Amino acid sequence: MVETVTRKRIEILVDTPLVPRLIKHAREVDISGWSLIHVDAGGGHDGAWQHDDVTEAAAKTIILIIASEAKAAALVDALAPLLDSYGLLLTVGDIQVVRGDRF
Amino acid sequence: MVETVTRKRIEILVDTPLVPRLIKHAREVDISGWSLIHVDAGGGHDGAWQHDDVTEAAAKTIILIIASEAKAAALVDALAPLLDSYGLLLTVGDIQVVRGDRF
Amino acid sequence: MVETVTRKRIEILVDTPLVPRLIKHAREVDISGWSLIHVDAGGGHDGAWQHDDVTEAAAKTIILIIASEAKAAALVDALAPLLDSYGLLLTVGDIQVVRGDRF
Amino acid sequence: MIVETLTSPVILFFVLGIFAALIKSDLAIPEAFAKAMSIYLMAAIGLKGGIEVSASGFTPDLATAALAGLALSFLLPFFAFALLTRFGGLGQIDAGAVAAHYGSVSVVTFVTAKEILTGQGLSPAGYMVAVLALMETPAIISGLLLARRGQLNSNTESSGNGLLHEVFANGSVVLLVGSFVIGLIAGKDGFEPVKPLFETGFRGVLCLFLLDMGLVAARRLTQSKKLNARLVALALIIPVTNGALGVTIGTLIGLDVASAAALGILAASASYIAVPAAMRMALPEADPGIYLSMSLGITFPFNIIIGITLFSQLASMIG
Amino acid sequence: MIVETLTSPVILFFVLGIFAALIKSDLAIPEAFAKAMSIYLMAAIGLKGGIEVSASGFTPDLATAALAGLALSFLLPFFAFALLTRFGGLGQIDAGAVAAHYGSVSVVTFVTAKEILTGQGLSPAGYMVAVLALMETPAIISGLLLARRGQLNSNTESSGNGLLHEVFANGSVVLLVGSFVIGLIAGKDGFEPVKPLFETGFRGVLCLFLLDMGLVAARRLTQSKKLNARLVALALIIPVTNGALGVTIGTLIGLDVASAAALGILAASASYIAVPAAMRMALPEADPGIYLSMSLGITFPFNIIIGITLFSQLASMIG
Amino acid sequence: MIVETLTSPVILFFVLGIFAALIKSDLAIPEAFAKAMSIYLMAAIGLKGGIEVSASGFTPDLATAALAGLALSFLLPFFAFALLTRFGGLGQIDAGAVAAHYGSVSVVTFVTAKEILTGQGLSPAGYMVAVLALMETPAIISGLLLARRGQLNSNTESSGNGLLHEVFANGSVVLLVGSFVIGLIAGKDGFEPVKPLFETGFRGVLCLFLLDMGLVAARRLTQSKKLNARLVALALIIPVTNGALGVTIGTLIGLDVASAAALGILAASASYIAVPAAMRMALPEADPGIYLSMSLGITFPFNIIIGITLFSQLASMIG
Ligand SMILES: Nc1ncnc2c1ncn2[C@@H]1O[C@H](COP(=O)(O)O)[C@@H](O)[C@H]1O
Ligand SMILES: Nc1ncnc2c1ncn2[C@@H]1O[C@H](COP(=O)(O)O)[C@@H](O)[C@H]1O
Ligand SMILES: Nc1ncnc2c1ncn2[C@@H]1O[C@H](COP(=O)(O)O)[C@@H](O)[C@H]1O
Ligand code: NA
Ligand code: NA
Ligand code: NA
Repeated sequence: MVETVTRKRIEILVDTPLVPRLIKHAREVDISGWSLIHVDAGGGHDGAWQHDDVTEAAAKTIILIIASEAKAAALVDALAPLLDSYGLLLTVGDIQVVRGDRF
Repeated sequence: MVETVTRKRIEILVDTPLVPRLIKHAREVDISGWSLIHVDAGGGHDGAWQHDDVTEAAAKTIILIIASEAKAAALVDALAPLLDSYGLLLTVGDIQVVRGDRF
Repeated sequence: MVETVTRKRIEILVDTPLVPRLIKHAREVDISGWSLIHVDAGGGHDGAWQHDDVTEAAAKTIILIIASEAKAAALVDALAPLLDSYGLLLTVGDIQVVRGDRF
Repeated sequence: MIVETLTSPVILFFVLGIFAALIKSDLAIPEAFAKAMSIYLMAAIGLKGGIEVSASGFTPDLATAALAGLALSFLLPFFAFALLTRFGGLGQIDAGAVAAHYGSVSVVTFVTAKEILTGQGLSPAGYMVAVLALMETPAIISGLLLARRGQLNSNTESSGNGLLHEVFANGSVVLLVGSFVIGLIAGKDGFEPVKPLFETGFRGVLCLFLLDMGLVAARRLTQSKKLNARLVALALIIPVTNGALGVTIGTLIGLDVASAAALGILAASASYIAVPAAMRMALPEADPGIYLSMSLGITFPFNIIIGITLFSQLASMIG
Repeated sequence: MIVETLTSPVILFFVLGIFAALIKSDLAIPEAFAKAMSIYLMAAIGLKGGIEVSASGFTPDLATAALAGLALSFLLPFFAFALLTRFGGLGQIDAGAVAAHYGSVSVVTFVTAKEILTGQGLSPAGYMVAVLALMETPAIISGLLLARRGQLNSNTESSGNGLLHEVFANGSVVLLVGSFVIGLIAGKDGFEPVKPLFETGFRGVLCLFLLDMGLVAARRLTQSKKLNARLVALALIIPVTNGALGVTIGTLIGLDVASAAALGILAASASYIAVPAAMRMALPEADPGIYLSMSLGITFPFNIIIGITLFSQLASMIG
Repeated sequence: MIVETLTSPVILFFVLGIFAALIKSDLAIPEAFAKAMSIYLMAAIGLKGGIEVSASGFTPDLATAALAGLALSFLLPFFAFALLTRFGGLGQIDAGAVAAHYGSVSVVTFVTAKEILTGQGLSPAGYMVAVLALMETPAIISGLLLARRGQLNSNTESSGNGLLHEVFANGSVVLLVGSFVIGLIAGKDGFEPVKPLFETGFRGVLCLFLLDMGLVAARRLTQSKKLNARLVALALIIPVTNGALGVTIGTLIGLDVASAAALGILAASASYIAVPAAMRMALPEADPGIYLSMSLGITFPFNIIIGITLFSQLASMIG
């Protein structure tokens, strides 16, 4: 079987207008890439929302980032002060990747 | 590094018209929030489907829920009788979250 | 609690035009189903991209596959020679599923 | 006449869609655009119907046609159910779900029929839009009665209010009825400023929408794994019988030829928006692969390409 | 006059949207289609404004109206801020964010007002589109000054260039100003070939867009958990006061009745596109639930259904 | 003449899109809407071409132009390949992929050219739409031959049927050819009812579509990391040479000035829909960053802003 290494899979749910700012933070801790997953709707303590709002300020997006444990930790630390004011939902899981040197 | 706690990441793939019903079940086991991920197409035992169907009865959505182990178990138990008739695809994984008291 | 079994959760980020080809590989190793998750945008070594490109050659999609460990390994092996030329991002994680005999 | 129909751009685009799906072309109409067109078509057809009724007033004809439509929608499923269980070999629940589709109606089939009939100088009365709206939902109730017969105490989640709400608050019903009422209130003068969009563009949009419907219908047919020869046959027999019944009743209650043809087409058509959504919620055990493949994959193309011409000729013959 | 307004299809579709959301219908306009319509409306309104100014030339009236608009947008937030902190009980940051919305403007409110006024023979001057564009952004600066007052040295990430860029490169500002300039360059003759799309279809598109806005506004209101009685009251009081002020100033600086009414409506309207996006970036600590519910959930429907008529009558009275 | 072109709203919207992308505005046309517009434009151009040919009949001119188009599409990649490998420094596979793009055509460049030429009284023959459709695919075969030269036995997955199918069942090819055939069948009379949508709205839609194309082209250019000075130069040199060749051949085979100009523009234009999709499948090792940045990021804007005028003047001069 092909060789795999363990990396972190980070998901950050965030208001769409704030995405560029978080990407900037990711770049600063030397994370190499990211992908944005389309979220249609959701609900939580603050009520429900749908992506079909006319104002984009209400839409949310998931930023998916694969990174090494060290970079993931650095990113979580960098985002820690923003968690509350940005209302981020941040999860970190373990996954196996092929060609792990890329992350 | 910021403190994290382990939580469950639940993904439920379900026909879009049934989403409100599953959310109701989640609320009943006191789950605090959910997000809907857009699925474009898929295939399985019953053939393939695309989201671009005119009838929404054929579209599917992923419900993403972060919850404590106890709530996740309660949700899985609540959904168990529906798994077959609703044709649910239900997966549960482990992730780390910051501000874990929210889930 | 309902009985669950461990399976693999495979995510493959790939250029949309190549999706049918990867599905064919998945079918060849006897994988029973797949779902396509909508990705809006992303960035990496090769620069950034958005789904709103007029040419579909530039859009990317995540193929989500739940499979047994054996089938997952077979799929990873089958895709190994394509990883570079197709520019795949392939991750494999562990999850619990109900009705595990389906995968 | 069938040649005339078959060389109209509206139908040709539908055929192009079927063709593209069959040769497995990657041609695809974006989902949001298809939905936008269906919203546009429903708003336009509702508005026009309302305006025509605001001009003609509530006539006895309207009342008779409405009653006939309601009765057809409510009763046709019983007949379809019998065929589906006995000849089609479906279980009670699947048969009930399919039956509901055939009692209800397809807005696009109606719209296409209206265009083709009007092109032949046979313009159905404006109130037929109201009949269309009325026929959408009674069949859902019959279908559920049939599916749940003898299980009245089953504590399904969807019993009662939830479903009623789902049926009457269904997006397409609200939009169609709402636009009809707006047309009634605004009248011919109020309509004038918005007419360019809703009238001028109508047939062109219908072309593009039918292109998508052709793609969707043919893809559903080829991707489906749930159809057998008997179900295919029923997906042709039921609309033909329902349609003939609709035309006959329309003629008997004294509708003009065009409106009787329209009633026949409504009876023959099968829902693929409101009813599938309601069935998925009310009867989750029913297999959507069966009812969608039959209504969307077979009956819809049959009606567009053959049914419309068939029932309008029948109406001309007996009218 | 209010009856006339309330029976126009444009407003009726808005009411239908509100109704559908209140009965919890699943009617939904696809997001991409709604965004497409808003792009179309902004391009059309920009083009038309530019063409009218290219015909009339840059008049002193234009300059006065532009100055008045700029001043209103910049100053109105100070007045709103006082009300929001004292009567509404909001903190400095939330109050600053909300205040910015009320200083800025809503393009759709303006477009609807233009349609309704024109329908009553009261056509606002073409340059009011330029005023609309000018009023979008100054309020953002005032709102930020208010929110950050006394914290000048706070090293927020968004201070400085980033925000200025966000404000002036905001999609809706670029599209509106860009289309206005294209209209100016192309003039009446250059516009002729593209006129069918941008003029003929305009009101119909506005109908469908307001249908969506009704859905969105009512859903936001019912799903919101952030409003209390005082904030609801302010979401009605602020537009009425701002609007009255706008009409008065418009009349004092010598604008014709229709343009004074339009200035009032601009002052009364609250942004729900450019400003929320800017606030989410510049003041992430401010709660979007508050500003969106107030501007989109209350002020927007109030202006569409009542405000437009109110301010046009006020302008007629004092004009 | 270039001034006339540059003040047409169609081009101005394209420039606005480029401008918005360069100042990093967040202006964005929803993907579904952009795709919808491209479907609309292809259906409309196909229909109109078919109707014109149904009126003029299959003339010898049509046959000559078709042959010339086929030959150009098949042969132009060989010339481009030589430049790309020798001067551009690309490897065999990348050069073959890029070359295929330059042999094939861009529908939007053609449509824009048709609008601009028609605006100058230079209306290309209806059959040029058929030539457009014919030129889409031969270049794909040449490009693959070039990329795989000397590797005939390579057991790539895409060899054979799969690719042929991909090429001929490509959505844009099916839609263009299908609409052309529908136009042929329906003729002028059959087109009448759908004309309002497909003719009246055409230029307005083209404006909004080019706005999006401007955004997309400029973003691709600024986000690309694959271009160097030589490739940029080739993305200008190849279209100029191809275009000049196309005009010359068009004139030599006796086409009227407008049609010769159109043939030149087709030769100069580079595909950014059908070919990239085919290349991504047939030559996954080729870098899409190179071929998309060249065809979409440089050649497309060059042709829209300068090329169209250039080749129409050349055609007028030598015609
Ligand atoms: N570390 C990462 N995490 C998530 N997505 C990534 C990552 N790296 C690359 N991607 C995605 O893969 C695409 C191609 O990456 P690259 O080949 O590095 O340009 C990017 O545009 C992203 O969408
Ligand atoms: N437990 C959860 N699982 C998944 N998504 C969540 C969860 N909680 C919140 N969300 C998402 O985060 C958004 C904001 O949450 P809240 O701040 O609780 O209102 C919600 O609208 C959901 O989209
Ligand atoms: N193994 C799988 N991995 C990911 N998605 C799946 C899998 N199996 C089924 N699905 C999804 O679930 C839907 C229904 O599956 P089925 O009931 O097998 O037809 C499919 O169309 C896919 O979207
Ligand atoms: Na029926
Ligand atoms: Na204001
Ligand atoms: Na070419």
